[in-house]
Amino acid sequence: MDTLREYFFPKQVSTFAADIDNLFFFIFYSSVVLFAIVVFGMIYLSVKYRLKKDDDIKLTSSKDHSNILEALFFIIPLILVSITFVWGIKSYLKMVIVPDDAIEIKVTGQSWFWTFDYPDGGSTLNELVVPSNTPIKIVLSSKDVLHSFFIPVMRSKMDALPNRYNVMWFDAAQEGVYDIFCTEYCGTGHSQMGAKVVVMKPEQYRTWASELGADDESIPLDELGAKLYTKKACNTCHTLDGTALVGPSYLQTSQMWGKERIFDDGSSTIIDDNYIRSSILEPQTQIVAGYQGVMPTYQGLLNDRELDALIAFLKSLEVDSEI
Amino acid sequence: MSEHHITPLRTYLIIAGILFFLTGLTVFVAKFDFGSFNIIVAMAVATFKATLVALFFMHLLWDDKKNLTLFVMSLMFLGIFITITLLDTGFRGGINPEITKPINERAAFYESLPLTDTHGNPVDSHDDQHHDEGKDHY
Amino acid sequence: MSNDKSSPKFLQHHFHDVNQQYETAKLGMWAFILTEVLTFGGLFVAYVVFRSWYPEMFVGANLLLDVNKGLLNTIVLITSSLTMALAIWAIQKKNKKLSLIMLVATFIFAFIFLVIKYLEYSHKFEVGQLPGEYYSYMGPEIAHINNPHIFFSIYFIMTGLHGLHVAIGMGLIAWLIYSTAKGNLNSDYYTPMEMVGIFWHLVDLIWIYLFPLFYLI
Amino acid sequence: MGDNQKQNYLTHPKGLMSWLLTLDHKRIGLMYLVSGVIFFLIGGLIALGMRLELAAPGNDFISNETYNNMYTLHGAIMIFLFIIPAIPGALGNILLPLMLGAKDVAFPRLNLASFYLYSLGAVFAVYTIISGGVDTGWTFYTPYSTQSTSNVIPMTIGVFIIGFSSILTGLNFIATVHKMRIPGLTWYKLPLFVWALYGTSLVQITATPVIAITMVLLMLERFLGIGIFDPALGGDPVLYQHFFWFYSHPAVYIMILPAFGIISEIIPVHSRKKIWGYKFIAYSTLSIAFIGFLVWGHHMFTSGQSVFSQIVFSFITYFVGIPTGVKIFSWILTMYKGQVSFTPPMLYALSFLFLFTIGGLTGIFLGAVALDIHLHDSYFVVAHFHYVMQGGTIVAFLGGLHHWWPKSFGKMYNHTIANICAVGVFLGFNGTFFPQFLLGLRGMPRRYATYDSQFVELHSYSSFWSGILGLSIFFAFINLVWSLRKSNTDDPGTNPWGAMTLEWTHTTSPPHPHNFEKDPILEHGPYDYDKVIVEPTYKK
Repeated sequence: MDTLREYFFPKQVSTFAADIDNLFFFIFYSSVVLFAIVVFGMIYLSVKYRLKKDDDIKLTSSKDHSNILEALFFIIPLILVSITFVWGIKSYLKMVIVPDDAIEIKVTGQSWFWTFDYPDGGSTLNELVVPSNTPIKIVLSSKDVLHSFFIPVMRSKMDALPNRYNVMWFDAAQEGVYDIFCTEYCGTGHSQMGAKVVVMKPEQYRTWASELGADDESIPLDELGAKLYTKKACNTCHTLDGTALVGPSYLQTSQMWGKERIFDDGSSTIIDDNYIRSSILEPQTQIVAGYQGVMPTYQGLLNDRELDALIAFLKSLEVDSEI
Repeated sequence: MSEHHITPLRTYLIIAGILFFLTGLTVFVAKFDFGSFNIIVAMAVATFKATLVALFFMHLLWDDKKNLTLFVMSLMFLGIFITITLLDTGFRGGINPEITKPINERAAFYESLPLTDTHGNPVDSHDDQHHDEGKDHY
Repeated sequence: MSNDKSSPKFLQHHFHDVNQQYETAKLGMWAFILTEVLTFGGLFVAYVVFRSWYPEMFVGANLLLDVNKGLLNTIVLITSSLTMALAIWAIQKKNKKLSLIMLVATFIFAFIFLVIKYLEYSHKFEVGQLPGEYYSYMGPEIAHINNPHIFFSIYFIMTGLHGLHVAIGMGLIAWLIYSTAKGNLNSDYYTPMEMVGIFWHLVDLIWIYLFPLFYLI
Repeated sequence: MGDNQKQNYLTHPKGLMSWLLTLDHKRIGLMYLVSGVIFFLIGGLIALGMRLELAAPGNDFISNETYNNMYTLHGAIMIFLFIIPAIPGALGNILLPLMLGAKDVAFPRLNLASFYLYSLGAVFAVYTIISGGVDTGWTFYTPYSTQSTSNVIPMTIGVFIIGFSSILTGLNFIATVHKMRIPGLTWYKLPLFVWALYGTSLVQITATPVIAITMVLLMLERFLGIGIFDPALGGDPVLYQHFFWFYSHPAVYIMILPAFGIISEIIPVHSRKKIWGYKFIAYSTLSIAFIGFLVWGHHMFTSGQSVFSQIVFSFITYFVGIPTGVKIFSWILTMYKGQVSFTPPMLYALSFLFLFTIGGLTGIFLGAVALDIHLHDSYFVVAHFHYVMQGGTIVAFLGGLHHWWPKSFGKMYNHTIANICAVGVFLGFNGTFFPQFLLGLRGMPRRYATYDSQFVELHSYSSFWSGILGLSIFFAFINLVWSLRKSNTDDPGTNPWGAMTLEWTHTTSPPHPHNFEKDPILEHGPYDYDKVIVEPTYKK
């Protein structure tokens, strides 16, 4: 059973994962039995009563009901689905009733990245850090369209709605780094709207949380930029190798440094620091020809130094590619 | 087609008379504030009126009962639609109160709307000098 | 089942007799009424849900509607329903002239209904009580209430769809007037008039609910 | 036999206009069939394109935007232009009056109007494709659908119009079943296909108006910002989902009930055996149609609806499962002490039983709320509804097509090729969709243009088999169409399978323009294989 479980499911990390997997296997084995009866009956009857080559066509049996069999078909599935229903609801209630001592993290979906706001201040993008063996309450919302926050290893999922909160919770029992997916279709970048959840030991988490928000003053600008490029989810839409995804590649922009860029309304501008800065903060005002204006604003998500860092990183790309 | 039921003229006139009377009655009752009781009265009267129209004007009373069944079915499915939707919209936030209400209760475009008087013309504020225009609602 | 062996010209080839054709048409019409009820039903659900969420908004916003015009329209529509029923009664009694008069009266009442509706709408348009984002009325009665535009959205969609039905009904009644005058409809064959009648009473029936829901409570 | 074939609905009257303005239910059905199958093949090609893209993780052939357009169109075309109209519109139209012994449906002109509404809706859908597509998914969830810059409006108009076509067909069928039966054909003597169409029609006229009004509200939300569904204006996207699924869950039964009807015809005929539990199958059709209206919320288990309605929806959902289960057992037991021949329709019917049982059982997993939270919007759901929609409805449709083909056209197709294709469809289908159950369990979300490398093995396996599935379906159609050639003299006769319903026993193949040369008189029930021997007119 364990090998089958490992084959079917991702790891069981949350405290209620095992219960849900067991529910799955209860339905699975009942279904396998029912299915075997159906297939066996079908094959047996159709082969046993097949019309052979030299058989004559004759009147067949008028038997068309059997009270016992019909009662069985009714009662056995009824019992099975009743168990399933009760089990499903009991487990579900465990998943919605949040323990009182849970740490509350605000999760905001936005096309196409996740922002995580921690109780003690500070926030991360596309990387949720949580302590193990502690209940975590996730308060979800969205800034634009519907998203859905799905952590397969936690067996947990909830839609992020604009202008309304939704709540889910989990308690991770094992440290590690796991996938987060967006499962409610949200447009072009839907399949890239992934994130990671990092489960740490509680004491590790406390150190991490206290450092969160502390500035990365020490690192050089372009290295900080490289970090921000993934951390702030720029990589969802912009590549570094010249291929166009949702937005233009950083490499292409870098190679065009100082040259003219043409926008979809026919106007153009020279690519320089100011242009990059405004295209991050006010992406909707100038849209590069051939692309859709789908980038959200990063106003408030990046401070001055971080903006400079991204610009420095972008500039450095062309130099790198020449080597 | 002489075998079709012909409703007597008297019936039509009496039914119409009842409909007019009930219309007057709902308007009259609505002038008093009974709280949520108003809704119940208004809906009960409307339903009674609708039943009269369906049975007499639409001839359902004398028709093939299949037609009545179809009509009742439409109301039943409407009832299902309303009831089951209310099971969600009326019971949100029972366990986690955060989800009961929207985050912003007022749509953003109201922030840029100027205040107006009762004729829809923009005014600076709703203070006393405009009160004379505020009709009888205040 | 009627036993006349001669087949009248209005009997279509795939029916056995006149009665089968009449009953079939009526059943079809009632199936159509069912879909009509559920079409409006969707809007009633929207009304009920939003009213249950924001009762004070609905109570506040319905004060902006003109009860007198609504009441007048109710009376007009009930009267037109009566004249429609009488038109069918008259043709059953072989009184073609009375039937025509009643149909014309129904048509005129329908027109009056739409005129009153037009007056009501144009006043709302002037003061900015428009549906959705076009809403701009911030008069003293309503300025403190959240999202009254939703009330007006539902109001305009429901009364608009109802008004559309009145307009369609007018077209159908005009056609009835023409056919009755030409003698295509008579005491032997008045199925179309019966069908339009059912449709017209449905329009009345829906208004019976719309009036209290929007104007009174 | 030769004398009877001097006049049939295919050749009389002649001329293009006689087809375009026909009031003959058989010709209208045929026009539905042709347009439906064309859209089925277009939708299928789009699906194969998507599987090709998904064979490997990255953006290999097409961009995200193109993929999103493709999956939206695949869903919208398959559902609105093929599955919903195909069986009632095509097979239903051709067969219903024949099975009732009637000369036509109750309202022939309405029937033609319904076909043209369908065509008009299809024009809007095609316009949507040509002018750049729509990327919202066939569900048009707000607020994405109110913000998307793609062609949401023409597609919603198309859906709106096709909705009316569906309503008119349903209304027509209800009146037909009630009023057009020949004397003596009482409710319990009706073929079960008629019961199925009757249940379907009830759902069509009851649920479809709601999608019409939902589409209107969605369009108004885009034009005026009415604030009912758009959260930025005070609306509620979850309310949209209630509106949408109030139609779209019952729509599942518009798709599957006619398939049940087809299977209830094929199995007794090809087993030469009275159907097991006639009354049960008949009533369960109606009860499934009814319960189908109470369970729409199980599409919304992660939407944030109230806990109370989660529980209620989960509870009622299981009541759909039980009558469906008993139906499956009834079909199997029908073969008991019969004379089963493995003809192409029967192979499709058996493959339906296998596939639909999987589809139904996996529904039980999704009905359990706690488990659904993990599986929701994952490939498990994709696999589940393909097992129901394709493994159920389309396989039954193919079976029905093979079953009634000789009746409709008076020609018999090649049985060997048809059998090979039936097996190919079965294998290809399982190969394509079974791996998707595993993908879903492991957490692969649906509607992804690209995916994580951990899922690559199962995805490429699925893509490989989808090719076989596509080829099998394609050749199954070619085999059918090929049988129509002039040189094919394989005459099935009036009743190739030895069936008992009126369309086989009382009219020629293809049928007379007015269905029956003289009014049929009912001699036996639809499944009286224990009382009467009807010799098949076709032997291989």
